[in-house]
Amino acid sequence: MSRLQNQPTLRVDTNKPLSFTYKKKTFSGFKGDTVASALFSGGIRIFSRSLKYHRPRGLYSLDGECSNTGMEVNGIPNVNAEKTLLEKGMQVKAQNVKGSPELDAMGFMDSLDRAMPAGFYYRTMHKPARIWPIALQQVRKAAGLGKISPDFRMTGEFDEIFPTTDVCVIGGGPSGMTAAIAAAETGLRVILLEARPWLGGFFDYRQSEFSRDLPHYQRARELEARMQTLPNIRVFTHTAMVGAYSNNLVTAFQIGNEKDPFDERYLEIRAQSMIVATGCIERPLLFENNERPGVMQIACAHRLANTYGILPGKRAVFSVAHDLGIEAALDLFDAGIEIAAVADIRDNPSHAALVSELEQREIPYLKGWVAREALGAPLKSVSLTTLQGTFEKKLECDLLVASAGMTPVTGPLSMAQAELAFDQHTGFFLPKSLPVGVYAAGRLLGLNDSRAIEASGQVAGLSAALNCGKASAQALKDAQEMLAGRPQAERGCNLVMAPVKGRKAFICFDEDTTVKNIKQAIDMGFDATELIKRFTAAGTGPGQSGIPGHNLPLLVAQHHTDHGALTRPTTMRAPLVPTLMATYAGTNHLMSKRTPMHERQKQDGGVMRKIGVWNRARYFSDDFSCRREIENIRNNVGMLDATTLGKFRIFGPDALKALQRVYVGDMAKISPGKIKYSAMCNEDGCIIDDGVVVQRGENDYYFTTSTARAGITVEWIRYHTRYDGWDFNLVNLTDAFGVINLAGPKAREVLSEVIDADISNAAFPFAAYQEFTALDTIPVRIMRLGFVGELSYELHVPGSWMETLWDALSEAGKPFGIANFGLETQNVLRMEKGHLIIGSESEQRTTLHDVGLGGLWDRNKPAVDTVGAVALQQTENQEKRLKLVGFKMKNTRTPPKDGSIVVDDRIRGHVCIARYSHTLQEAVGMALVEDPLHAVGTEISIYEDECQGQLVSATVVPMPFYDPKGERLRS
Amino acid sequence: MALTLTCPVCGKRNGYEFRYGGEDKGPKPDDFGSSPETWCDYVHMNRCVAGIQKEWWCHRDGCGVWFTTHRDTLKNLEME
Amino acid sequence: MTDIKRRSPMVFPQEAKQVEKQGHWAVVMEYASEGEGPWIIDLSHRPRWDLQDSDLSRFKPFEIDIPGKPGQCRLENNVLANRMNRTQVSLWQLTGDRLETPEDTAFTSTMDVTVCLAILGQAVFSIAEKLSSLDFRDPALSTPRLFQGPFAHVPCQMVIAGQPDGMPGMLLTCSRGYARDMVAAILHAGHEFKLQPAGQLAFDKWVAGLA
Amino acid sequence: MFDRHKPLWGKPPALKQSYDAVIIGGGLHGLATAYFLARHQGMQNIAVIEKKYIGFGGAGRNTAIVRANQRTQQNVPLYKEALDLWPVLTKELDYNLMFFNCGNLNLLHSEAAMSAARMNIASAQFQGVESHLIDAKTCKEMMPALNIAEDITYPIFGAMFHPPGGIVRHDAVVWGLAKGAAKYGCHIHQHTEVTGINVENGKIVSVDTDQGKINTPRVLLTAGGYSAALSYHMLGIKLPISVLNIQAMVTQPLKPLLNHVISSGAYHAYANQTLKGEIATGAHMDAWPNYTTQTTAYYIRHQAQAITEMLPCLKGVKFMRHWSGLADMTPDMAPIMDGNHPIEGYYMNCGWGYFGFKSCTATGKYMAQFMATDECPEILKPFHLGRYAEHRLMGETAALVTYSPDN
Repeated sequence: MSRLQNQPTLRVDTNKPLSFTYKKKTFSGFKGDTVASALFSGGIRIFSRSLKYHRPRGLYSLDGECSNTGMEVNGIPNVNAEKTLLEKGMQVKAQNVKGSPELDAMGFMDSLDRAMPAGFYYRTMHKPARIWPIALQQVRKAAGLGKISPDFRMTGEFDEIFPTTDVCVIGGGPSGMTAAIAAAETGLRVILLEARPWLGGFFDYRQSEFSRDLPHYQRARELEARMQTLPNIRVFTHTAMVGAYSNNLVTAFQIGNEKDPFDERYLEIRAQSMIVATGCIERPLLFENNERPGVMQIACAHRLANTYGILPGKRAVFSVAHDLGIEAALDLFDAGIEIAAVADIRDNPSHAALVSELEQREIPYLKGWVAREALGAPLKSVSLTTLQGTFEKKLECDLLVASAGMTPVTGPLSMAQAELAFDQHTGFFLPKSLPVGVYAAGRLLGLNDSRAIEASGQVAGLSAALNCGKASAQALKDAQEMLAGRPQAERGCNLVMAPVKGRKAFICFDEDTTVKNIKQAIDMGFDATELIKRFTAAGTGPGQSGIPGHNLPLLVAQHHTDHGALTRPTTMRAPLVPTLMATYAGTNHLMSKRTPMHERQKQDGGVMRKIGVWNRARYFSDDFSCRREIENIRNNVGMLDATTLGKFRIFGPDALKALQRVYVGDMAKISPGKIKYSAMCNEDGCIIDDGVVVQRGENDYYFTTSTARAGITVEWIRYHTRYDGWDFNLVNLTDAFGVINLAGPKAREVLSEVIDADISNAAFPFAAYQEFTALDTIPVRIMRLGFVGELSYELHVPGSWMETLWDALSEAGKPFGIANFGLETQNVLRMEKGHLIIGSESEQRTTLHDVGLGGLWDRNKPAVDTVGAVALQQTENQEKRLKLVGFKMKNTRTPPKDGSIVVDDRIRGHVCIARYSHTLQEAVGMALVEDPLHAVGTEISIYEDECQGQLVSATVVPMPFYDPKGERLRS
Repeated sequence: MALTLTCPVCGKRNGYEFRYGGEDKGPKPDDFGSSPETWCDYVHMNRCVAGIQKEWWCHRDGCGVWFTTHRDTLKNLEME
Repeated sequence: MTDIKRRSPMVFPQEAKQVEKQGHWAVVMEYASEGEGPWIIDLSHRPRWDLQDSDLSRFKPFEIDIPGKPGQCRLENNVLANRMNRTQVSLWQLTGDRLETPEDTAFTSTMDVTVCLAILGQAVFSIAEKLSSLDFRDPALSTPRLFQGPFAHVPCQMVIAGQPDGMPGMLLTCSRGYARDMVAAILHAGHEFKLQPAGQLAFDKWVAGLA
Repeated sequence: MFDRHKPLWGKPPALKQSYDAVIIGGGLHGLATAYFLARHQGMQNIAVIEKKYIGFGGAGRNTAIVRANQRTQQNVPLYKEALDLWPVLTKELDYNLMFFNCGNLNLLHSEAAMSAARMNIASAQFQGVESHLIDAKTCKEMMPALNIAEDITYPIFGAMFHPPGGIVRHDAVVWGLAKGAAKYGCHIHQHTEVTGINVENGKIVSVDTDQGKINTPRVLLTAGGYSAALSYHMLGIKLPISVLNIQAMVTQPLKPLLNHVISSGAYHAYANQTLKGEIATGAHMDAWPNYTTQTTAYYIRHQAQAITEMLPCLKGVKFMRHWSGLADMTPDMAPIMDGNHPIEGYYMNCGWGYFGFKSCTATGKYMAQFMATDECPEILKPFHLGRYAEHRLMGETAALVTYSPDN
C-alpha cells in the first residue's frame, strides 16, 4: 500500500521494502516500519482476540500499553507488534484465535459476559466438587495468550553491560535531551536512554511550530545535534528502561540494529543522579466498545500518518480532551482524511487559535461532547453525547480518535520510590517528594508549553549535576527562573467515564475488565484499589497497567469506597516493559573451578561432577559400584585428585589464639612434623568442618579444610575473632596446591621413585608431616593420612608443577598397577573405615558428640573461648539425639539405598550411606539413629522407598568395619 | 532495591559483594556459658529491628574485611 | 627421565611464533598473528607475592615504598606493589629476571594461588563493562589503581594502568581454578573488539611504556 | 445468580471494647485461625486486626504452591492435613479455592541430592504421602520443556515427584476464609494497627490499637514477617528469626506448557504455570534482614538464568511483573507455634519463612484448638520456642542455612 510521501517527519524508508508472512500470505512493509504499521498498511485491522471474550482488537496506541497487537513472531509469543521493528522474512501469526482474527470461532464468548462477572470463577465450578477437575482443564485451555513450543530454542546474541555514570536520563524527548546537555556541559558522565529507535519524543512527529519557522521535529534534531558534540554523553536508543532501584540503579534493555553485535542487550546502570523525562501517554476514554478496532488514541493516529506515512482511516470522528488531539485532527485533515467532527470534553482548548484552524477547514468542533458508544464491527459509526448524556448524535466514521487526555509515564519514578499524589489541577499523579538524586522533567509534570518542557529539562539537568558536586547554584537558579517565566502546568480533563453503564466499557483490555466488573468488585467489599486489581485482574496483563493505570484509581475514588485511592496509585513493578528471559539471562557465563588435572582426568575416563565450585571425577568406569577401583586401592595403589581441599596459611603473633578459637581441640599441642586432626563446630556445637593442622614455623601454621568450607574459612576465622583485635595473618592457598592422594599398600614404593629421601615407616610414620623435593626440583608437602584406610600420602604440590609430578607418579606406579580412583571409590573406602563426610553423615543439627567425635573436643579449654564449646558442654549427655552408628545387614547382601529410613512405630533415623563391601563381603552402612537405638547390637528396621511395607533388618555394630586396629594405614 | 554498602577499605560498593554477619550483639556476654537460655539469647535470638540497626558485614567478593555499619531495615539503605 | 615442566592454567589455541624457556616455564613471547590489539596476555608465570603484617611500615619489599592507602599502587623495579588494606600488599613482578621470595615470613608466594593475565588496549573498558559493574573509569581515581571485587562473578584483584588515551590496560588475578572459565568469559566479551592473545613481548613493551 | 453482589466478609464492623480473642494479622494464618475458632471451636466473639488490608503480606505475595513432602515426621503430617483440607474448605466456604493438584517435581542435580531426596520420599511413603523418585528421562517425558542435557550449571539427575501437591489460588484463600470467618461472627478490622499488648500478672489483659483499646484474655500474634519485630517491640520477647525479602515474578500468560510445579534447590528456583497461564517463579532470598517489599535487579536476572537453563524454551517468554514479600526464617526452617508461655493467654504462630501458605489451613485448625482449649494439640508440640535453647533444631533443613551469621 502506498505511503504519504511528503511527510518531513517520516521514519520509514520507502526505498527499502521488506517482505514478511502473515496468515500464509506475503505482506510487505518498509525499513523503519513496525510489524503493526506494516500490517495496518497492508489492510489488517484486527490483530488479535481478547483473553476472555474473544473480542476483536486492533491498533490502539503505538507504545505497547496493551496486548492488542500481541502476536507470535518467529515462534516467540506475545510480541508487541506495534513496537517491534519489521525485519525481512518475519513469520507473523495471530494469537488466541480459533480460525482467524477476523473470523474467530470463539467470538461468541462476547455475548456470555453476564455469566462471567468479576471473579465468577471463585463462585462457580466447584459445585458439585466433581466438575472442578474438568472445569479447570477448560480454564487452562482458555487462558493464556501466546503459545510456545517446548522445543523452541532462542537464537541470536544476548549481551549485557554494567556501566557507571554520573547522570542517567530516562527519555530522549525534548526535556530529556535538554537535561542531558545541561548535565554534560558541567563535565559529568551522562547516559541517556530512549525507548524508541530515535530521539525526539513527542516533538519528533509534530510538524507544528516550536518557534517561528522552526517546527517541533526540527527542534528535536537541533537538540540531538547538540548532544552529539558532547563526548561525555552516551546515548542508547531503542532502549527500554525496565527497572529503577534504590541508589539509582537503572536497568534497561536495548534492541540491536543490524550493525550491533547483539540482538538484545541488558543494561545495568549505576548512576549518581537519575532524571525521569518519560513524558506522557494518553488516558483511555471509557465508553461502550471503547476498544473496538477503528478506535485509537491521538498519538496513534497522528504518528501513523506522520511517522509511518499511513492514513489511519477515511472518515474520522475525534473525541478528545487535549490540544494535541486538535493538532492531530488538523494534520490528518491536511493529509487527506475527512474529519466528521472534533468533540472536546473541555469547554475550550488551551490555545484558542486551534479552534479557528478547525473553522478554516470547516471541521465541526463540539465543546462538552464525548463519545458514548462505538458501533459496528468493523467500526461504522459513533454515537456522541453531551457530558450529562442529555443530547446525542450519531456520526458515521471508520476511525474514532478517542482520548481522555494525557497521563504521565510515572513508572520509573514510582519504582524509584518517589511519592506520587493526585493533583486536582492537572488530574495527574504528580511527584510529591522525590528521593535523593532523583529528578523529574518535562511533560510528566503536567507541562504542555514546549519551552517550559525544555526549561524543566534544564532545571533537572543542573539539579542532577549539583547532586554530583558539579554545576553552580546560580546556574540552577537562573534555569528555575526561566522555567517560572513560562506557562505552568495546564488544567487537565477530569472526566473519568462517558455517561454510560459500562457493561462494555473496558478499563483493562488485556484482562477484559469492564467498568461494570469494577463496580461488582466494590459491591463485594473489595475496598482497596490493590484488592480490586487482584480480584478483577485489571492491570495484571502484558500491558503493565498502561491502559488502566490511571483510570482505575480515579474510578475507584469516584465510587467513594477507597478514600485513599487518589493518594495511592497502584504499584508499578519491574519490568516496566515486558522483557525476554533471554535478555535478562544474557551471556550467563558459567564460572566453575578446574584442578590442574582436569583435562587429564577426563581423558582417563573420569565422569565429572560439579562439587560446589569445582569439577571432580566421580567414577572412572561404567561400573558405578567401582569394584575394580576399590580393589586396586585395597591391593595395589591408586591416585585421587584431591586438589579441592581447602588449604590455608595462618601466621603471626596471635595465630595460635585464632586456631584455638575455631578448632575444638587444643591446638597448643601441635608438635612439629606431626599432623593434628581436629574439627570446627558452629555455636550450636554442630560439626561443620574437619581437617588437619601442621606447624611450619614459629607462629606459622598450615591447615586444611573440607572442600565445602574452603571458600568460607578465612571469613569464618575473621568473624569469630572480630571483637578481639588479634594480630594474625591468613592466606588462602586452596588453589595454590594441587593435592594428590596416593593410596594403597604399594604407595610407599611408588613414592620412593620420585622422592630421594628416607620415607620408611620409621622415618615417615603415620600422621607425620614432612616437606620434600620431588624429582630433585619440585617442592612438595606430604602428609601421611589414612582417610581410605590404607597406607596413603597426601601430596601438596604447587599447582603449576602438579601435572609433572602426577605424570612421574603414574609412570613410577605402572609396575604396581597404579590407577585413578574417583570420589565414589573414596566414598566406599572411607565408609569401610568408618570415616565420615560432613554433610553426608551429619545434618545441620548434628553435634560433634552425635557423630562420635566428641573426643576431639578439649574440655580443658575455656568453653566460652572456643566456638561451639558451650553447646558441646550442654549437649554432651543429652538423650534422644540422632547418633551416628555403623550397621551390618541381616540376611541379605543387598545394602539399603542411601536415604532409606530407620523405623519402628515411627521414624527413628535414616541411612546416610550403605554399600555392599567387596572387601568385607557383606553389606554395611552408616546411619543416624535416635538414641537409644544406637547401642551396639540393636536390631534396626529399615524402610526403603517403594518397599511396600517390606522392611529389611540390620544390626548396629561397632565401627570401623575395616581394619579396626588401623594396622594397614600405619603399615 | 540496590543496596550499596561502604567498605572501609574499598569504598561504596554493590551490596551483593557483601555477606551479612548478623545484628551487632557485641562480644559474648559474661553469662554466655551459664545456661542454655543465655547461650541461646546470644546465638539465636534477634531483635529484628524494623528501622536502623548496627550490623556486621564482610566484603566477601572484595577485600574480605569484616566491619560494622548502620542500615535502615525498613528501607534497606545504609545510613550515610 | 621426566620432563619437568611448570604449566600455566591458561592455554590459547593460537599458534605461537616464539616460545622461550624461562626456568621450567615455556613462555610464549609472541603469537603468529597478534593483530593490533586489544590483547589478552597470560602472565601466570610471573612471580607474585602476598605480604602481610600488622606493621607494613617496617617493609620495603624489592626497594619499593609501599603505597600508603588501600587501592594505591606503585610500579618500581619491575614490581607492581598494590596496597590491599591496612596489613596487606600484593606484589607482582611484571618483567625482568625472576626475583626470589624474600626471607621474611611475612611473604607468601602467590604465583600458584592465582592466575594472572593482562588485557591491553583501548577496548579494555568496553570489555570490562560487560563483565563487571566496578567503575574502572572513575575520573576521580589516578592510575595505576587496584580494585578488589567481582569480575565475571569471580572475586579478583585488578589493576588499571596506562593512559586512557594511549594504551590502557588491566592486570587481573583470580583463583587459579577459575582460569579457564575466566579466559573464556573475557574472550567472549572481547570478541566484538577483536580481542586476541598476545605474548610476553607485547606486554614487556607496554610495561616499558608505563614508566 | 450474579446480579446481587453482597460484601463477601460483611460490612466493616465497629471495633468492640472486648473480644474473647484478638488475632493480630489478617493474613492466611490469622484468618484461618479465626475461621476455625468461629466455626469449629464455637468461639465467635473474636477479632482479626489488620494494619493494611487482608492478604496484604505473604498471603498475596507467595507463588501459591502447596505440597506435603517435607523432611521430618513432625512437619509432614501438618502439611499433609493442610493439603487434604483444600477440597474440604472449598466446599465448607462455598468458595472455589481453585486447587490444581498437578503434582510437584523437585529436581535433583547430583547423586547426593538423589539420596537426600530418597529420605524425604521414604519418610513420605511411610506416613502415607505419595512421593516417588524418578529419573531424568521420566522427568523429560512428564515435562517436555525440561532440559536434561549435561552442559548446564546443574545437570538434572532426576526428581522427587509428589503427585498430590500443586497450586491453589492464594487470593481466593484469603477471601474465602474471610468470608467464612465473618459468617460465623468474626470481626475483621482492616486498616487498624495494634500499638501495644498489655500484660498484668503474667496474663494478657488487653490490646491497644490506633482505633481504641480492646480487652481480651487471648492474643494470637501471627503477623508474618512483622511478628518478630512486634514481639520484641511490644513484649520484649526476642525470637530466633531473620526477616528476609523473598522475590517472585510472572511471565506473560501462555497456553498450557508446564503440567507440574517444578523446583530446584540447586538453582534456587521454582516455577509453575498458573491457571491464568502465567509462569510464576521465585525462591531466592537476599540473606540479610529487609522489611521492604522492593525487588532487585540482581534477582530477576538470576531467575532468568536459572529458569532458562532448566527450561530453555522460556528464553522466548517475557517477564511481566516482579514482586517481593517477607519471609521470617528460623534457624531450622521450621515454624514456631507456642502458647501460654511465657505469658498466659499469649499465643504465637510465626517463623514460617516461605512455607506459610502451604500450611495455613491445618495450622489455623490446630491453633484454634489450642486457643479454645488451652491445651496444645500433639501435632503442634514439636514447634515450641524452647527447642532452640534445648539444642534441638528440627531438621527441616539438612544443610546449614545461609542467613545465619553462625554458619
